[in-house]
Amino acid sequence: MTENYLADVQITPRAGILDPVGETIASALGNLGYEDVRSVRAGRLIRLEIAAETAQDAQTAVESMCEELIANPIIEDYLVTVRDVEK
Amino acid sequence: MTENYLADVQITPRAGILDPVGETIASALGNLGYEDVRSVRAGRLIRLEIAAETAQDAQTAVESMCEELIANPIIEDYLVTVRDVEK
Amino acid sequence: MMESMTASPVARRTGDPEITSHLVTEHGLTPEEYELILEILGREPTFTELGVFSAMWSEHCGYKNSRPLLATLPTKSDAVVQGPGENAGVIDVGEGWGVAFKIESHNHPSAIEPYQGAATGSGGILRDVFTMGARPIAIFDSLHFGSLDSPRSRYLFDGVVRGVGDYGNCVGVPTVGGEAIFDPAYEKNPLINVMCIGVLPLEQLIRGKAEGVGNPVMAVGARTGRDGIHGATFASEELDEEGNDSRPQVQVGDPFTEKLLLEASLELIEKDLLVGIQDMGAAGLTSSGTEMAARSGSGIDIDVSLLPVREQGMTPYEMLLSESQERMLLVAKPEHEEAVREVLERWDLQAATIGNVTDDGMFRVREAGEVVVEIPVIPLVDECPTYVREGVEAPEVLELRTRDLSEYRDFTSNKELLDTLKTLLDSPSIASKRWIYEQYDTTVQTNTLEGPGSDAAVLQLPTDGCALAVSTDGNGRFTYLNPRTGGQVAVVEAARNVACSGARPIAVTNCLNFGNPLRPEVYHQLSEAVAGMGEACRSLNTPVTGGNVSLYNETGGEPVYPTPVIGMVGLLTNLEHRVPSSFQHAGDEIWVVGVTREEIGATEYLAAVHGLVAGEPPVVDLNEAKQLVDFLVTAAENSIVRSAHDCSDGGLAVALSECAIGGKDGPTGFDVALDEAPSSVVSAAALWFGESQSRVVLTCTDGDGSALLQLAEKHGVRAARVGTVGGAGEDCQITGASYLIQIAADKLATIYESALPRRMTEQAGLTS
Amino acid sequence: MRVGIVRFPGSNCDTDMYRAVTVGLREEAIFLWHKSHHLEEVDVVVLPGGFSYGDYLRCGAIARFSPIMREVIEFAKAGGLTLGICNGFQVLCEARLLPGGLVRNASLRFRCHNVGIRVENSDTPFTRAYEQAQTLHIPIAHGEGQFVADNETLDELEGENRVVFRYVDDSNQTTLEANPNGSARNIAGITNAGGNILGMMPHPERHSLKVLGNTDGLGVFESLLLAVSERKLAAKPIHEGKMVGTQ
Ligand SMILES: Nc1ncnc2c1ncn2[C@@H]1O[C@H](COP(=O)(O)OP(=O)(O)O)[C@@H](O)[C@H]1O
Ligand SMILES: [Mg+2]
Repeated sequence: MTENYLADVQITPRAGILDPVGETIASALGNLGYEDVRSVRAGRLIRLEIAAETAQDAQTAVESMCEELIANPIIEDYLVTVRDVEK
Repeated sequence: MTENYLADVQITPRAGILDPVGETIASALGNLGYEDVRSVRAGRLIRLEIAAETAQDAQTAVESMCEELIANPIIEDYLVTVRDVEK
Repeated sequence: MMESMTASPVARRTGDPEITSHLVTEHGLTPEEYELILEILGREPTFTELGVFSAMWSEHCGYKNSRPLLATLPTKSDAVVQGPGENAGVIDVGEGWGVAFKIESHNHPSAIEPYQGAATGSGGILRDVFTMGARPIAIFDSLHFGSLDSPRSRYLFDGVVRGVGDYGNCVGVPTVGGEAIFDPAYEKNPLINVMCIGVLPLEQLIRGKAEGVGNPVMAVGARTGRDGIHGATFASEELDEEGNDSRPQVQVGDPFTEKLLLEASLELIEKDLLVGIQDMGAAGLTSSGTEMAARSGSGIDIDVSLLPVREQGMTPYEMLLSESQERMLLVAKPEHEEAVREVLERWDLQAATIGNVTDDGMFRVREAGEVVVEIPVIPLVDECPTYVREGVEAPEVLELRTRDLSEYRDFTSNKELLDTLKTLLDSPSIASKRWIYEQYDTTVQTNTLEGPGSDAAVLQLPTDGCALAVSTDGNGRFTYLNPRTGGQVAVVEAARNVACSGARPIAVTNCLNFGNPLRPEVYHQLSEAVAGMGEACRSLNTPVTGGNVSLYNETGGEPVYPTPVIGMVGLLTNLEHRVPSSFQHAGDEIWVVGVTREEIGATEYLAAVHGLVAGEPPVVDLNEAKQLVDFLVTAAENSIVRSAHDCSDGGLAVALSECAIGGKDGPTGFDVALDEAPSSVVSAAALWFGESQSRVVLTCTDGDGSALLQLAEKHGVRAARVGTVGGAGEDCQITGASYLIQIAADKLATIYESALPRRMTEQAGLTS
Repeated sequence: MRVGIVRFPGSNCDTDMYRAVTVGLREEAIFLWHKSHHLEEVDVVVLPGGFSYGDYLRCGAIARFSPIMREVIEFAKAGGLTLGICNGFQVLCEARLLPGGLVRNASLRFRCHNVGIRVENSDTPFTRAYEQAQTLHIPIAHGEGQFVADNETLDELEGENRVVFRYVDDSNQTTLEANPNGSARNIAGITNAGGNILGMMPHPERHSLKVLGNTDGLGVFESLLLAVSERKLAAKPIHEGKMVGTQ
């Protein structure tokens, strides 16, 4: 029996890779008066709904998708978190 | 006394809004043989480090940044989660 | 001929609201219009039918208030193959080739979501062109925004530029020109007009027709969602103060799918597999289905449950009125249905046969077999009630136009004059638009002979040695102060720009951006401007092949300046005769052609320097305008001119500066005496910064001046030598009306080039 | 010479490339459909510019899995001459045929204008028609052309002479102002270790026609022609034997 899971993939620029989007947001926030912002990193969020037998299976499947397609390890880090679809 | 917090802003296309990026990823995953993927939504992730007195203050500040600058509420939903900076 | 045109009874669909007078009003229909609907149907409409009428009889689709005015425009010439009424106009450019072109507005969507609004506007106009069988080769964007001092305006402007850019860049069509005007009048209601040009072998020309009983009707491309429902009605209403109450679901552009649609459509047309094809644009399936049927006098019978959808539980009302982007309606020959599917599949596109063509003249829509709409096509499409209204000039405009301007006609010192020139070069409406167009792919397709930055863009055609020259122009301030003049100027300025490049102007498309036509003063602007446009088009023999009307451009009762925008297309029959805008060689003679008159009314000078919008705009002598165009084209053909630049915003001083700034080897000096220029006696301000029409700054090789003068006289235009081109990096010197200025060309260039970047540095693409 | 131009869904510089080869150079070019598995005996494979799959997800990421990429990768790994321009460069990086990656321009804006690029290595099959250190003026048109790689990789690229083009200013200097996208060390184009695969962001095919008034880009194709003729001479008997078998 498979169930549906929601997997969030958080993709962020690898340390050492420039993040112009994050930097621009940081400076724009500064200009708007948000002076307590220490740093900003900008990344992508890919949310998948996936059928799998267990949460662990879903996790494994999505990690393999990341390796293959969703993330580019040369420039990006990624983190997969899986949860049940709320009914 | 202020402390540093990490705030993650998850930004996703609003329900009903076309998401061509998500759809294209879904079909690419299908072509790669990942047939259990039901749907994909593509969004953005903004991670801020912010100084605030309490987690609640950090939350409020980041939400106001979202309204003002970070998210585009006409086509995007956003969710802010705040946690302590791990030392 | 057709026996029964009355609609059969249609049962009320469960879940649909009852038709009340309130609901009718909400659909933007007057009680009289509703009476007419009852008459056409011979019964009460269903909820879905009410939606269909509302969309088709909106200003956007039905041209209620503009149709009688548009009917006065000239639409024919030897070159016109397809005039107004199709997805785009088409002209013949020789050797069996045609050029399809059209302009369209996306003002209201862009005011709410600038990036997506502009992107989807580009998508729509591209589809209008490739559904004629033409491959799009260029995009132009005419933009009007509020002052860049306002953060909101900067946000909208930035978003629109990125939206236009990203869409065209991704589809692979270069954006090679346009205009960008900034004035507080557009603060809350910016104007975003996009023009597309395509080329086609004329034998491949296809129209939006639903012909041949039994032929399958296919929906192709993106699936239908709930986005943009009632977009057509929305485009025909004023924005509320917040710009959001009646906000429809924002439509998101998908340029990738558009590119696939473009390639697949052209392949289908090339293989002759289609009977008709049309974009599902404003009012979506409703307008495409009914208009295709109307053009061929047929009927159409579709079942919406066969339509691929993106969301669950959509009603027929929603499916018929959705404005989801990147969709098209095709009518195929039955024997080709399979072949059509194969082509679409090759391009990874969805296609669904949703019905077929009939001969009973009805627009019949079913939901799983059950009829939910049955409306006779012809009255729905062609008999939208039209209104001819009374126009009256607003008294405050009359007051402004007749304002005494004498205190602005002189300067106190050389320094004040130089500062005035600097202010004008720094004014965003005049300053370099590089900041915009470097975000656009201007060279893809390798047809761009002259990209943005010159008077007209010049594009290579597939015909032997021919090129197309194109310019978009309009002047809202002129039109505000004198709508008839404004209508004329849009046309003659565009023609001048095209002719400066050496090309002969052939035909125009136009976009009419006005306020609420129910106001007599707005109707006055509209009718006068259209009249002026028509006169100028007739005089230049550049008929109107199509266009777009965008009314209700106002917020909180404040209309924008009435802004007719012209997209002019011209033909250059020999690439060798192309003329650049800027100075080419040190030592060349500088000439001014055309008469400078005592005209400072409505100028950028008054607006940018004195914050004043007043006075009579410069008068257009249509005969003079025509003679100038003929002269410019002949001069180019005879290779007499080295450069030609239109004199418009900012007058002679700005035109000369622009020629210098764009100098072939970098900013170039020059030495000019304005007193030499042909003029009736004029004040210093009129001489330096007045915007008298039909003037051009030319250069020719030292010694060719007499030939130039002879040619000018032959064409009845006045010309005089005013000075000499200097070297790169040298000083620019101008004298006139007892003033003198001297400034390094590089300095002028820095002011001109930094005006937009300086104001826009803060804005970056954060939200996409 | 027979050049195969791959057509991905969303490629939009494919016909420009075709014109550069057939009109600019007067050699043969054919299109290779992304769903095909045949390279049709071409001498050079070109991955053209454009927005394959809309550049959705990441530029080049999805195209890299197109059916024909299996053959392209095989061809390239076996030493076949492979050229990726703009989006094609991005695909080559995603396919790991070239090191590093291309990310959003530092300005966060799409840029289209002529740039100066200096030929850093004129001893490649793509640049031998140029002089060493010659400056070319050709257009860029991209939103994600910032070349990034870790320092080791960058050192290696430089050490092995694999940086083929760099952005330079009017005085031929690799200045910050000359760099239109923030690329590491002003890099505009690189090759693989074998020297048979080139990726570059600027568009030589857009400056290969006389009518456009600038043919600085044509040298890339002239170089390829030289390289192909040379290879054909060297490998003639074997190559001909192969041709007979597959026709
Ligand atoms: N929004 C725009 N998009 C692309 N090009 C533009 C835009 N605005 C202006 N340009 C280009 O900048 C140049 C100057 O524009 P403009 O001042 O409107 O010309 P003119 O005064 O000759 O009508 C033209 O080549 C025009 O095409
Ligand atoms: Mg101008």
